[in-house]
Amino acid sequence: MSDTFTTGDIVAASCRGQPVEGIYITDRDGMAVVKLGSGYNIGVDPATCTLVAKSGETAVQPPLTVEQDESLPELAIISTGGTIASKIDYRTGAVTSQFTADDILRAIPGLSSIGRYRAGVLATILSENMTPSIWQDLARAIHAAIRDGAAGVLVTHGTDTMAYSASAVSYMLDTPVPVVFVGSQRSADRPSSDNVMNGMCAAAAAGADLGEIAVTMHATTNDDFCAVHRATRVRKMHTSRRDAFQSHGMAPIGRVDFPSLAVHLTDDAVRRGACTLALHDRLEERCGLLYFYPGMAPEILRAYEGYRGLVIAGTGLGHVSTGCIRAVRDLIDAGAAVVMTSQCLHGRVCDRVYDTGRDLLSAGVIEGEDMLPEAALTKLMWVLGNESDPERVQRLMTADLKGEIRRRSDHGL
Amino acid sequence: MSDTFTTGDIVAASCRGQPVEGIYITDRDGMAVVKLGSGYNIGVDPATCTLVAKSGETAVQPPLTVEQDESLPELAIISTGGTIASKIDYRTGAVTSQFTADDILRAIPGLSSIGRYRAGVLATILSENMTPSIWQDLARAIHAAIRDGAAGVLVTHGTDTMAYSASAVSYMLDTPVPVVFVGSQRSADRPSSDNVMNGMCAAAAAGADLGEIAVTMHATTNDDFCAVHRATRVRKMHTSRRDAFQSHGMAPIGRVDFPSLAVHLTDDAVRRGACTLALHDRLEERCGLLYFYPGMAPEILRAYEGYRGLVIAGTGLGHVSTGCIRAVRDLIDAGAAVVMTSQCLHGRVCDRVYDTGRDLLSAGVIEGEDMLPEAALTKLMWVLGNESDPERVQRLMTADLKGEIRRRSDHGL
Amino acid sequence: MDYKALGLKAGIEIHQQLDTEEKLFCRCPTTLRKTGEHAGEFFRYLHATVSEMGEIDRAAAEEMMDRRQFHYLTYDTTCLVENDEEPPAPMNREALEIALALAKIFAMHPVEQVHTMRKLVIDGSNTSGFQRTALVAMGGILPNGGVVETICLEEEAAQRVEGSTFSLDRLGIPLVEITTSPCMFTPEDVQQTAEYIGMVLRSTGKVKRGLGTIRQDINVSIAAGARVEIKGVQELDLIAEVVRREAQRQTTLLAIRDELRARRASVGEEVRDVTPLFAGTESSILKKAKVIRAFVLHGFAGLVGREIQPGRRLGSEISDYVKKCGLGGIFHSDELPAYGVTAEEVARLREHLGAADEDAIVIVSGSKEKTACGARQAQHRARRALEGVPEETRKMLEEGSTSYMRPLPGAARMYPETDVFPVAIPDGLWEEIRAPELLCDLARRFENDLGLDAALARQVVSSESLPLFRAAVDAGIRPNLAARTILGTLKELGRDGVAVSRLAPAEILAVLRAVEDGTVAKEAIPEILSAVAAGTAVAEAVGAHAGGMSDGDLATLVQAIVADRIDFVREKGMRALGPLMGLVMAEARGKVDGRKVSEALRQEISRVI
Amino acid sequence: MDYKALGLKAGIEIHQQLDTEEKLFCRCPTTLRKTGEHAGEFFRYLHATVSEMGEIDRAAAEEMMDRRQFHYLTYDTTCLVENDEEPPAPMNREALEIALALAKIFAMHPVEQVHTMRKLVIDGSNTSGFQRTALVAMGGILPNGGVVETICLEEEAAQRVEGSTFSLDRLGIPLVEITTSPCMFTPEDVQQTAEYIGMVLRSTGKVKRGLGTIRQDINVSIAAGARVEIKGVQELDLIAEVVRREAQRQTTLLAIRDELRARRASVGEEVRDVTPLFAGTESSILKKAKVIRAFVLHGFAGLVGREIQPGRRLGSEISDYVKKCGLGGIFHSDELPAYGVTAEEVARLREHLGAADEDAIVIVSGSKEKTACGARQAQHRARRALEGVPEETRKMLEEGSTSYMRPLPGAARMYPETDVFPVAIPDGLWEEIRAPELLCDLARRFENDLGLDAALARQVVSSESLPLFRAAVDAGIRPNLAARTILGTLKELGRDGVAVSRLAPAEILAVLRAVEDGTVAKEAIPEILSAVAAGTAVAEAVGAHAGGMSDGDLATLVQAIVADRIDFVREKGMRALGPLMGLVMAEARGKVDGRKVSEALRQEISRVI
Repeated sequence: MSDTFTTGDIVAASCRGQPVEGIYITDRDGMAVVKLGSGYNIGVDPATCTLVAKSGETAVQPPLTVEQDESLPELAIISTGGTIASKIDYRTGAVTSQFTADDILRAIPGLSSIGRYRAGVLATILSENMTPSIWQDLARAIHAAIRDGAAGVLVTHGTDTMAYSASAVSYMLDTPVPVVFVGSQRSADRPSSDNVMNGMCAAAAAGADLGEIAVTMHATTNDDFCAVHRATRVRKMHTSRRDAFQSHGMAPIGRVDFPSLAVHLTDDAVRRGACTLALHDRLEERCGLLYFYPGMAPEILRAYEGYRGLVIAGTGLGHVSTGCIRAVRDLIDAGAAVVMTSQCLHGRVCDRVYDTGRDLLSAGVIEGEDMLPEAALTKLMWVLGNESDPERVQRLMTADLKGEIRRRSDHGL
Repeated sequence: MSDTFTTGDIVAASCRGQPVEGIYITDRDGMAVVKLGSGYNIGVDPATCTLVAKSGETAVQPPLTVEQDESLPELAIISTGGTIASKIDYRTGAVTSQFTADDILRAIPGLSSIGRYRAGVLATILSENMTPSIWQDLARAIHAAIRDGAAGVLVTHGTDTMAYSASAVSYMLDTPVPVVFVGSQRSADRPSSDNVMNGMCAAAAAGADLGEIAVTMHATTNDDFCAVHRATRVRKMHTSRRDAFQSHGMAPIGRVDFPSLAVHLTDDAVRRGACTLALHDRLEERCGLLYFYPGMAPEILRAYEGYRGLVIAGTGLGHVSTGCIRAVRDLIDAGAAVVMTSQCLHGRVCDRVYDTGRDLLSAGVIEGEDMLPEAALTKLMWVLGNESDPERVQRLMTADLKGEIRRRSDHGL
Repeated sequence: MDYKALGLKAGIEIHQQLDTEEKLFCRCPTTLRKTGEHAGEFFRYLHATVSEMGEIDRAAAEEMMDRRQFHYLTYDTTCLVENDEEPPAPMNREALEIALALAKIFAMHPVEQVHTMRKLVIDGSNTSGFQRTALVAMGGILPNGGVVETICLEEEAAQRVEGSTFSLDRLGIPLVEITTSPCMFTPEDVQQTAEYIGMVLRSTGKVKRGLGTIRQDINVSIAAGARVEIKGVQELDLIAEVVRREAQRQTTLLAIRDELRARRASVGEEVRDVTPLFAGTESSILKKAKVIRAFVLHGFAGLVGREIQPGRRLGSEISDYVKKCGLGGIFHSDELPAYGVTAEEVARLREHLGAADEDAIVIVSGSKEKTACGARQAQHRARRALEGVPEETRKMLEEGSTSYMRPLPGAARMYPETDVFPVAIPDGLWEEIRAPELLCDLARRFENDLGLDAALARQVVSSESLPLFRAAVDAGIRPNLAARTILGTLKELGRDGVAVSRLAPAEILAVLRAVEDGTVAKEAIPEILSAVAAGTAVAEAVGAHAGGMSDGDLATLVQAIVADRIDFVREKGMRALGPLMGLVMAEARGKVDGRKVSEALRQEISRVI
Repeated sequence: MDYKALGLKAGIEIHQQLDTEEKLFCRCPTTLRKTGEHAGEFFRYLHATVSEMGEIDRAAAEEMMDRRQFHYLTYDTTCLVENDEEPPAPMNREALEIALALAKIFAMHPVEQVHTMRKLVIDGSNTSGFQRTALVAMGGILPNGGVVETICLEEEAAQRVEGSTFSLDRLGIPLVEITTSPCMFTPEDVQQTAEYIGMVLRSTGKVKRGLGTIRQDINVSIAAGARVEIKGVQELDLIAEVVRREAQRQTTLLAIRDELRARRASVGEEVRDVTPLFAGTESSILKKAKVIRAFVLHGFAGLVGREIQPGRRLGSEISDYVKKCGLGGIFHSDELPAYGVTAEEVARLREHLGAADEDAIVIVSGSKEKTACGARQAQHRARRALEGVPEETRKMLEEGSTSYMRPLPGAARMYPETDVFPVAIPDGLWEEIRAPELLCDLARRFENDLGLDAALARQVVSSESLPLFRAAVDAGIRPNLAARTILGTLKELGRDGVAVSRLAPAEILAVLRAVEDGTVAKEAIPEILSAVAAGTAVAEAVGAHAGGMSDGDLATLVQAIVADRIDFVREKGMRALGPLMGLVMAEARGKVDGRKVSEALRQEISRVI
């Protein structure tokens, strides 16, 4: 931003000698961005800009409170920075994320027929900047909302790491009501955004007969229905498509049709009230996730010295090279819990079949069964946050706590 | 193995007081394994074992040369340790991998109707122990086989890292004939092994009108047809299923029906003779692949100090946390090429959309387009093995060399 | 009409598809496809986004009144960007350079840094709900002194297949939008300007040709009227007529307004459910309606039915508004009894609503929700009749009249396309851009340098085959032969059902070269080209018509024919040439040039007489 | 027959499915499913693996003669392990402990470390092509002095649905295999031993019940005969008969051998294509055959048709071998003319083949490949008739005869299952294992301690409802009431169409407890249980039959009935009790115990007379 002008100032400038006048937006990469009367932005030489008029008063958002229907169930919306609602200021072209219940209801009017809402902002970050400590805050905030009477909780979240966060919260929180993570793959400032459908379907799921942590996102490229995924079994499988989120090792636990908002849960879905509200919010942050590749130097593993836990995404049934096994053994001998998962993502780890696997087992590696590497990482953080005895750590890591492990591989690829 | 006995010796032993006699197999974990007359193995206390008779002469494999049909095309089989053929010695129960052309033809008799074969053993390792230098040897061996007249090359390979090896060879070798990687997900010593069908379909592909590096494996759980995948677009997506190999970002380039062995290639498949044989076998081994996760300590990136290249599997469109960007910048400033791919595996990296992405771009990160992280790693090794100018490295990494990048995302999830 | 007195002002926006290799923001080809070739289909809803006033833009809101699913057809030539499933690629440089070349022709100022914007469009024609557009250059001039305000680079919208189904092949094809100021004052001015700009566009050699590839939007107002934007005028010849009719329309609407004011007319507030009144109606439309509503337009009698443009009445304007609710239109009392509604029913309705003779009545029928919406819309438009001419976006109907499309967008609904980086246009690049030779100049040059006559030269330069013509001339083909073959022969063959589109430029050149080499006669061109179009190789087709008639063979043939009819020849002398010509040509057609035959015959006759 | 003189020796292998929570090498339930419930289907081929001799095992090779696709049905209760798509899980501890408990009963020696082996089975019944099996214990004894050689733990094979389609629900259910030495010398010995072992298995309370859950294989030989293994004898009652018939079969085959040798019989080498001879045949089988082949059995006439077991001839044995080629069987001259083959055709065939009267002829018909295979197989079996009894695996037919299945496996085709770690059986574990009380002992105890009569006690302990009975007794229900309800009432209700399988044990116990509490009469049990099976809650069903007839109500009813018929009562005195009983019970049935009614009636009659 320029020192001289503020966004909204009217400036005159020269564009290759052609005089122009417009609203000053910002300075970026050595150019001044000016919005012309036609609405177009252009970049001009900042040196040619002169002030015509200081920014006028910005039209103040009318405190138009959206009516909420008190007969509907109370749902909490906790925002972490994923934009389920945004506002465009056409005067300057700026897009801002919106977080209050009013803002969200204004952006997705359909929500008001599903529930009444209390909204809170926990964080306003890009989801790649999530950390274990924010996960803890999130678990606490959800816990508080349920304790205070929410019949369901919506967590709006950037899609990049939504699956990590949802699985982390799964371990920390026993919930009798639905806790539904939702985001959008196409930004909320576009008419085609998936935010409306995802938001409404997620709210419907949050009001449904569900009692676990879930992720609700588009199931197909159509605006036809959302899938409800178990938090510990879902993974983002496409950089940009609406239907990026996919369950692994099991079918989604439900679907929500759009626009009817009919919720269909499978027999696998944990039902409302099956669990008593409880918070176990300790996490061990000194845990890592390592993706093995052929030729990996054993030294890379040394970067995790001092860690209490390491999840390896090995090849195939759960392997690393013979050369790396020594380094793995060193980490274990130094007290770390090392859990093997597979970079195949689908299927079960089995280190009994091949030599390197057997060597890993004898080094003390814990087989991660059919856990997703990401769900294994957040689980390891949680287990090590609550338990230090290696045998009990092993037992917890190989037990099914929140659906992250299935004893039987009964689902297709 | 015991100091006292050799495999095949007849020993007497006591099993909880019950006298038993059988063939001594081995000592393992403090127990002597003995094979009884009924064929069952049991573990007994080695201290109770006494020799009855030394191992008799082992039945010598008759040098039964399998007839090859000289009118069929000559195919080369290069074995790297994946067992496409194995032999069981029922006397001792031992299973041994087989590598000669005779052995392979005896195990998969159907091959003899597809071609005549020359077989060579390049390595006998578990595929997780593959290294860039073995990839180089492999590229050279394939090159030599084609130069010497092979109409197609079969590479038998363990499935764990087959996709890495196939992509590495893709960059090193321009081939006018099919080079088909094949393996089996279920071991060759079982009647249900996928080795027979995979081997025959791969041989059919190696004799077909194809002119690129491919992976041929089961397409479904049925024994109905194999998919022919482009080497740079395939990934092992299940730890144990037959149909673990799946193309990403494009449909398979062909299929081979079983048992008819009819080969169907798509328009995408490069045809035989489209390319002149050439070998460019330099690789830079100091390259790594890093899987980002939320909360990752920037110090982990320091493990790659001194590396010439690093592929990051970032989140979503290609992100790491703001905290890690500094460490990425340091690597780049120290001369490393850093390429961004996505842990979503599907879809295209686009670092223009979000702030962390833009910061990565300004730090000098190269967008990996829609490359698989694994194919990007082997490509980076090859590019840095042949080029050091950063701008030319960037240009090569963002150009489509062997089908690893598609300019248009025209394929479903 | 005296347009000067009326205060007519008009400007145009010309949208021209560019013939680039790839689309503007993705790497798909710019190929149009047949819908039958579609590879997939998906559907979406679009949601109007909230503006800074907490309100949804009226134009956007109106599009959404009838909530619709939009269906899209995909092709093997489209990708995730068209599907709104992947961020856009960087702006296509080829398209940008074409826009800059145009800017150079109009002596414009290119912006220093091009910013791509999103313009909201929620009629379904853009999967994203917006159109990407970027201002490239400003401030140009036209030879007639008019002003080219801006050149923008935009992405083309998806083509509507039918209803709410769109085809994604067209979405994303680069468009240049050339906007003039309202610097034209007669209908003819507008048409000539459009013609000129069209010629300039074609001069780049990089624009798509054919129906729908260029579209003119026309802004028209008269002094006391209002700005009306008429969309989608595809036929150049109709432009002047459209302007004329709009001037007429605005004039009439103002006259109606004055009359209404004089009558102290007003729009009845109350909308009544009159369904029971039509219990036994014979009107097929009213019979199937769930609900029938009506309201009174006090003092409107006779004016609702007044013609304001050929085939258009104030009633049509009201109908247009009602259609936005998903209804078919209205009935109004100026047109009743008709359509099965009896005089008796009208009388009963008048009585029921307490309508006087000078009042008009509007009837809407359909579902409960849609009729409520429709009545509101009808009242809205009727009220505006009291004010004069509404500012509107309208679409052209056949013949040049127009119908209502949507309100004029208020302020431009634009905000930055953050997924596309701004593109700098450094001085170096701008200097490197060369303006192409204008086709009008080129025609003059062809006339002067190549000896084409003026009409043929104009025809050549405006033809899609201009590149082929130039290649032919470069290859040493005589310009007239090239022009006549390319413009004449091919067209005629096409008319006769020959698949001329299958002929590759190289094949046509090879045939022409064979003529110039003397291998075949130019008379053989149609037959050779027909054979080639049918799949025969050029060499073979040429071979079939060459060598069959060497000079010696021709001489022998001529001698034989003359000898056979020697008495006749001796009798008629040189006048025998005509009749004998026919006999010789029957044998020699396509094998030897007619002039050569005529010459050989002349010599033989001379020799024998 | 004098089995001692014949040198009969027999041993048995008993395969018993265990009723564990999960399967032996995966975590799926051991539930059998209806095929209609299958969730998916896939198909595979199996390939015989090369043995150390570079040859494929003869048994395996024969299975593959007719190359087949195997189809498998999957369920929501099966997983990737059954699909042969995931390595096996560790061995099921529950199953191992049941096997060890059995070992304890038979006083066996458990192995110190159990190794899981793969046994090749390529008939399609195992998706992997092998069966996992592990030797758990050795060297046990039977009360009759026989020897239990081994106990193995195996996985059950998939159930054949039809043809080459298998159902995966059964695959992987744990089986114990108990193998005796050939320590039995009469058919009755074998049957009694099987009965005893069956009782021991049921004593664990952890075995599956019902048809197919237990299968006996019987090894039989006579002195000059050969070991024959008869598979899949499921009915205990047939065991002795099977042994008898096999002894008869071997005896007859030896007699045929002697006769053949006496005749210097031999098998003709040459197989002739005799298709043309049957050009106009009326035989529907031969008519549709592409190829008909025949060969001569010199000196076999009359012997091919000799019966060797009820319904079985040497010709049947030859047919069995031929069926392995995918053919339906053979025709042989001992049975012709028949099946549409005329005497004339037979004569022509004899002449064509040069067969003498003492020779037999075998005919095979079908495709070219299959008839070639079939003729080879038929010759093979005929040659073995000259040697006596072939060692074979045979399968039982209805009634107890047998047919050929495959050769006896040579050496056991076993090699280690490397995906399953060996399991140690430390002394501590072995000591902790307790042998269950044998059912025969339990029956005696029920007789002595609970006062059940001997037959009922035996019936109780052999019933699947034994756990329910024990729970009832533990809950204080009178043993006789419990036993009669559980074994009698429920069975009768089931026979009457009541859905007794829907009754939960807890519900039955609750009803019995209500009887013991005096809340309802035991006569009400059938009606209450019927109501509960139909969906009524137990409390409600009990309520409907309880309280309706308190002692007071009963007294009132009895008084009223007696008062109404006071003359009759006074006339008959106590003999009126019988007739009146019927009247009272018509009102009180199911509401009050009959004895109570009788007592109340007796008192009332006493009172009034």
